[in-house]
Amino acid sequence: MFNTTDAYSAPPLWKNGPVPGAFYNFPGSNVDKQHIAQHSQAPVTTATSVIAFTFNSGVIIAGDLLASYGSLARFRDCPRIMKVNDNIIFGAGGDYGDFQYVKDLIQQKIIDEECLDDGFKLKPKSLYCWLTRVMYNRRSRFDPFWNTFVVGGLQEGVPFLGTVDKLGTAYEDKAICTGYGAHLALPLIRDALEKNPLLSEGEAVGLLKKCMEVLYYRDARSFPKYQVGIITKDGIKIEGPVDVNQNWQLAHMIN
Amino acid sequence: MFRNQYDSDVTVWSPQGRLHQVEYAMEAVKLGSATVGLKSATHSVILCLKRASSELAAYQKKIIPIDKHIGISISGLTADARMLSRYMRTECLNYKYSHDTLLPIARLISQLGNKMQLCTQRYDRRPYGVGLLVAGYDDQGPHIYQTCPSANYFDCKAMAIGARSQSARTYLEKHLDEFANCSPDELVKHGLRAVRDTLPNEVELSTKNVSIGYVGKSQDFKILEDDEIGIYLSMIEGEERRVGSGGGGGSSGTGDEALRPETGEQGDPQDPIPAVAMDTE
Amino acid sequence: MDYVNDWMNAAESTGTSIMAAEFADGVIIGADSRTTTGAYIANRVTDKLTKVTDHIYCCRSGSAADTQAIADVVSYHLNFHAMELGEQPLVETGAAVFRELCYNYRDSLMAGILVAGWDRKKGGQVYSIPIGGMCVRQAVSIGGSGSSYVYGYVDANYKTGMSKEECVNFVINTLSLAMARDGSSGGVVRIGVITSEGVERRVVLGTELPKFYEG
Amino acid sequence: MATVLAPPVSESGFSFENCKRNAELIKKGFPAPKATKTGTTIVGIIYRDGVILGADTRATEDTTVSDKNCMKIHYLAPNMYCCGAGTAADTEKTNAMIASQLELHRLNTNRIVPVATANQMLKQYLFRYQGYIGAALILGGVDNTGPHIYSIYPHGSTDKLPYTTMGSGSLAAMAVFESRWHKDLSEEEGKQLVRDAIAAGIFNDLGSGSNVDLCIIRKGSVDFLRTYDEANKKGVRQASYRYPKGTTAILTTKTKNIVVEELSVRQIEAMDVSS
Amino acid sequence: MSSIGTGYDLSASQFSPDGRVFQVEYAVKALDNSGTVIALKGKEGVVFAVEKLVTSKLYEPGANRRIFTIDRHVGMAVCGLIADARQIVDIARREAANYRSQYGVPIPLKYLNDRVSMYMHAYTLYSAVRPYGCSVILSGYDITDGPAMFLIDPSGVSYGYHGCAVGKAKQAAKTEIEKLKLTDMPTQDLVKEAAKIIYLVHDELKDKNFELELSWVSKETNGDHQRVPDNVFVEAEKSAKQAMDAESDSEPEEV
Amino acid sequence: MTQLNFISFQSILSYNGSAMVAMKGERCVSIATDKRFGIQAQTVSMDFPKVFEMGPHLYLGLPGLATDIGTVYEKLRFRKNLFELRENRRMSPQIFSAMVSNMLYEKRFGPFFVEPIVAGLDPYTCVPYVCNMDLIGCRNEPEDFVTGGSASAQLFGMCESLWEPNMGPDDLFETTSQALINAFDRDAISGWGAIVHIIEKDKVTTRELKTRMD
Repeated sequence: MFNTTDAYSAPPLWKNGPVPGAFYNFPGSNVDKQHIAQHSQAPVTTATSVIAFTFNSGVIIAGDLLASYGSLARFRDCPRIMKVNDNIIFGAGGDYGDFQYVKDLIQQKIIDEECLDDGFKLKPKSLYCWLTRVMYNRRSRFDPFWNTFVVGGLQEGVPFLGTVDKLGTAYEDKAICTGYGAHLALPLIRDALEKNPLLSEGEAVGLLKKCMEVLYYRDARSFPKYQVGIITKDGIKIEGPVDVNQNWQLAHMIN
Repeated sequence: MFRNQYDSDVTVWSPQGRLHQVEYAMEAVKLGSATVGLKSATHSVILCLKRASSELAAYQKKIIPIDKHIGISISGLTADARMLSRYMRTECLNYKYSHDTLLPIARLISQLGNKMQLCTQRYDRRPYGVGLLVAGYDDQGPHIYQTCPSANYFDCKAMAIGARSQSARTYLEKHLDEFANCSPDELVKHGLRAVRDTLPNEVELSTKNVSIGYVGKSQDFKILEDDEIGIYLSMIEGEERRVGSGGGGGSSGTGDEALRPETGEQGDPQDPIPAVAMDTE
Repeated sequence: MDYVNDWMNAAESTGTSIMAAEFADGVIIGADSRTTTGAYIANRVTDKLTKVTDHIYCCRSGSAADTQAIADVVSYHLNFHAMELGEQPLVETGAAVFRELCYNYRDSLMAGILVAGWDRKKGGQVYSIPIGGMCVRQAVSIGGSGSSYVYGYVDANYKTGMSKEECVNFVINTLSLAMARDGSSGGVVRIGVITSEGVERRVVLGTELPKFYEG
Repeated sequence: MATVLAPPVSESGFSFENCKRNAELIKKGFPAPKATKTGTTIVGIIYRDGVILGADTRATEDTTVSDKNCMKIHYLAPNMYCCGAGTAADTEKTNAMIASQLELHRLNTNRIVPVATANQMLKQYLFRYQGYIGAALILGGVDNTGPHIYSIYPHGSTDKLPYTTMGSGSLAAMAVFESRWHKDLSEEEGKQLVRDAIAAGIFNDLGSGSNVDLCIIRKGSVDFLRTYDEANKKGVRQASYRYPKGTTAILTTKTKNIVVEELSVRQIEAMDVSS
Repeated sequence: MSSIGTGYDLSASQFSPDGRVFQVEYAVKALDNSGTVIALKGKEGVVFAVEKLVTSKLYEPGANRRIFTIDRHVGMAVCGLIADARQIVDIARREAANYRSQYGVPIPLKYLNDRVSMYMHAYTLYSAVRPYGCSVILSGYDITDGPAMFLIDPSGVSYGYHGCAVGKAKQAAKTEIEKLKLTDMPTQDLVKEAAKIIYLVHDELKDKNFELELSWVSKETNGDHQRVPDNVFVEAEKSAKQAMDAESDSEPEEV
Repeated sequence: MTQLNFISFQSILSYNGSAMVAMKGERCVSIATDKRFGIQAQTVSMDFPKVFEMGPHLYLGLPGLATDIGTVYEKLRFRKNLFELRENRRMSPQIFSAMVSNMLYEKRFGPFFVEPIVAGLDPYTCVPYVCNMDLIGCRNEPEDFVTGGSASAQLFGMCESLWEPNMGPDDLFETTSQALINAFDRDAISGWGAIVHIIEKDKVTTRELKTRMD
């Protein structure tokens, strides 16, 4: 809202302060156009899958708390499920630094909106669209945010769920899983939703637990503590850390 | 008019704390033909009188669609209005592109206000010499906004600007309480009556000299065709016109009393007569 | 670099945490149970402690195919040797056979192996044969990708002449720490206690592992 | 014997005589063509009374479905079957070869061949070729020591597990197992579980498709359920596109009659061409 | 004002022979036409009250607010040309957003005050621009530093205050404020007093209609700047009207 | 040179271009091929044999690299004759395709660039048989039809929609012919005439089709 220059890239090192030869940058004059090319070629500190799906009255979304550094389980308290406003819940996988940067952008967006105090609240579809533009814009400059984002919420009271990846590819679906979740959890969720398209909140939580368990068994970058965010018309709750159920009896059967 | 040593630039304050250049720009609004805007609980309507600059010229278009939920009518310098409308259109498109939803009217107006203000503070610019009535509909319902060259804007229940618009405002104020529950048709009729009051007695409303645009709940902004206007005109035909008023000839008569009820306290002799102080609200 | 579909083409490997430590009456060997292809866990309950003879075991890390093949070959060799010899081969001998293979085929193998066992001459012994095919005896040795995170812990906590349970706990703690930090290690801890009596196998399930600080 | 009149029949084993030529072609910018792959979902579980193997039936050449109903569960021995994923020819031929060796072994030892023996043969064979033989296998069987499931990777590593999955759909199938497998499955439960696992692959993995084949091996008996479940049915075409006779313009027609002489049909045991 | 009209008062970049910059002084005059704004700093919060003159009944109530939120924790009340003031609001919001993105924490009020006053001051230095025709008051509450409030003049000069007033009736309002024991006052009372003063200084004869605007930032609001809740507002307005009635009964001639 | 570039980095299997299809009918099978032999975009011959009679009821199609077509054909002919001499019986199409498959797999790591098609009737039972395989001998023995050559993708589409069960020799001919000529119309490097063989118990009918020559 206030950012007339490209809001999605890092600002120049020194901005808005008195630059040499001038006391202040008057608005409308573009002095800070040059920015240094930077290219992220690979994610560094990464978070794994995000699991999300809709149920009869809302959206549930979860991600574990681990940020891996290669295969090192480096940071074990990195939440990546976030409340945006009363309408929107947000989850991210991929590079954690990029996620933090985008998170700040979104939070500033919300503060801007709160300051305007005009009764309008960002809706999930708008954030989803905005993120798509941001991501596509960055990848077109060969400097993508190395993330997959999941936006959930209530759009005019109806559950909404959409995702955007680092290339700006975006789609909406009833069930969205990123990373290994797409291979491991999505089949389970699709199956459950096919059998019962209108899960209750309780059933949704149960299904999610099962998914997180399978992911923990089979994804080497996962962690047995995770966060769950649920949005319904009663508001948003983000719970965690929740422990993954584990069953290792199998180990006794190997000889 | 008197030459005034403090009215050369927008960057010069008068000793009374006034900006004459801006005030002069406000006068430009009054040179344009009148335009009226009003809203009900569900719809906004803008109407305006069209003029032809000569017998051979076509009537000037004064209603400009901005987006499917916004339209404006103008009074003042048409060219300036076109710049502003282009800006508004761009903002609406950009917002739709990045947020997949329509730009809230209040935000558009506030951005527009900030853009217009820049021209009132730099010596290499002049204020936009045009007033706008903005009709729009968003999640907060219908809106009528008025903007001024001074970069001021007002969220209105109803408003009229332009030449001889005082009589229209008088009409609007008188019927203000009726608007909220009006059907769109009734709203248009009220609007036409208000517009009619700005006409000299000998001139009648016709499809040639009036245009109408409206927007509302599940109704994209639409400019009425001549035949549709004709139907509305026939509805108010034969009603007795308010006599007398017409808002006289003098510039003070067409002035913006509603905008500014009192002039500067110490009537400086050097001030021009249509002493419409820069609105400090 | 799409790290999501890496499992499609990657070979199975035991990105691993393995360990062997001498104690008063023999050696304790331990390993996690995770086998990965890329970041996919192909087997979450693998047994990486492979029997070579009744008193010699090896802990495998590196390419699963290579280390399995090596273990098979060495096992064949040593058991044949035992029959010729008429008695159990020495741990040192076992390590030498491993070293021979790992060194000669070092360009085509990816294997880091800990050989541990008990014999009547030198009691409990641990030999480390990392990639490249060198061989060295150590009182305590760790290996695999997870080991990098626990060298300090091992240095700080290993004592010679520990009791059996003391040493088992030490191994479990070390491996738990490694597994907590290394994404390529995890699952359960498998333990082998090799003494003159033979081998005693234990499993510590994922839910029974000691908990450490997890901030 | 090597004369022009009677050139030698080539010796067994792989022949590398074309390799040099093909390498030259690659240098000239003709990439080696892709062989048929079975981008597959194959699974195996142990249940109360034996093992159940399952497979989908899609074969692909690049992104083209080259076979809509291929067989991926191969016969190894009367008590053993083996599912194959990866390069189709490799899985087929590897299994055929091991099957014949196992049959010889069975005749030599006159006993039910242990599943571990087949596992050992397969892993040693694959290890020798360092992953170049692209066969990812799930070996299942029942011998005197009970039911066994092995998963065997192209490089020659093997895992012995109560349940396992392989191929491009393995993650989807594994998710089904991890959430529903338990030790005391009945045969019906086992079949349902395996079907669901394969279906998860068929519907969630593009490399897997068509039908579900099952193979149930108990002690002393085998049920090979080809097309256990037709997971995808093609819509039935309502009209016929049959062309009337004479549609196609013909330049020449030649007919060659085959004089069928008296045939003395001698019934022979059908040769098993799979081994 | 002996130099008025001598030609030394036409540019902000020009001193008069007696060492004054008249353009700035003239700009200050613009404030005198504006509705009165007062700000009171109490024990644990700051309250803004604005007399917003309504010049036509065609306007929607509640429009053209003169109290703004700059960031969650900063409020701004403005007096003078509202178009100019909105520009200042915009700048202040940008400053706050930039600070947050660069330093990761909310902008300290004092720092924001410095930045904004520097900005306004810059407009008093050049002939190419004119000084701003508005004054702004910034308010904030910090858990450790307590409440704070700053008034910035069109000249760019700013001071911290316990209580201040600008606009039409600033003199009368100041007199009223001086009667209060501000430092010990709880925020709830400040609201009532502020409302009372606005009603008291409103000139019924010159300006018929006005709307009262009230906002606060305090310990009770967790340091957030907000419009006062409806119930508090209604009560404050009621007690202000009652006080007015009582006063006009006793001293009718003073009005 | 630029003209050639558009296919120069294609698979070597498409170096010479070909379109081939075989279908099962009611007690009959068909096998059909185009007649073009080209070197990439340059057409060299319009009468190049790619389908070979291996026995009265047994036909072999060899789409792929022309040089390997010859080699593979000769090798197979030799082996087939040797088999029939040794065993004193006709080779059934199944056995023949097993032999082809094994021969190709022998060259697993240095393959011939052909993807053979076998079509025929069992010499004793007259049961129809069609089969194709990839270049390292992975057999595909479907119930309906097989395709091969650079136009195989187009042929897949044609056959999926045109083929139906229980076609007699005449219907089989029309269906096969239409599938083939319409498929290779969309393949620049095959076409230029076509031959269709319909194999029945007592006769083989070979027809040359009139096709576009561009």
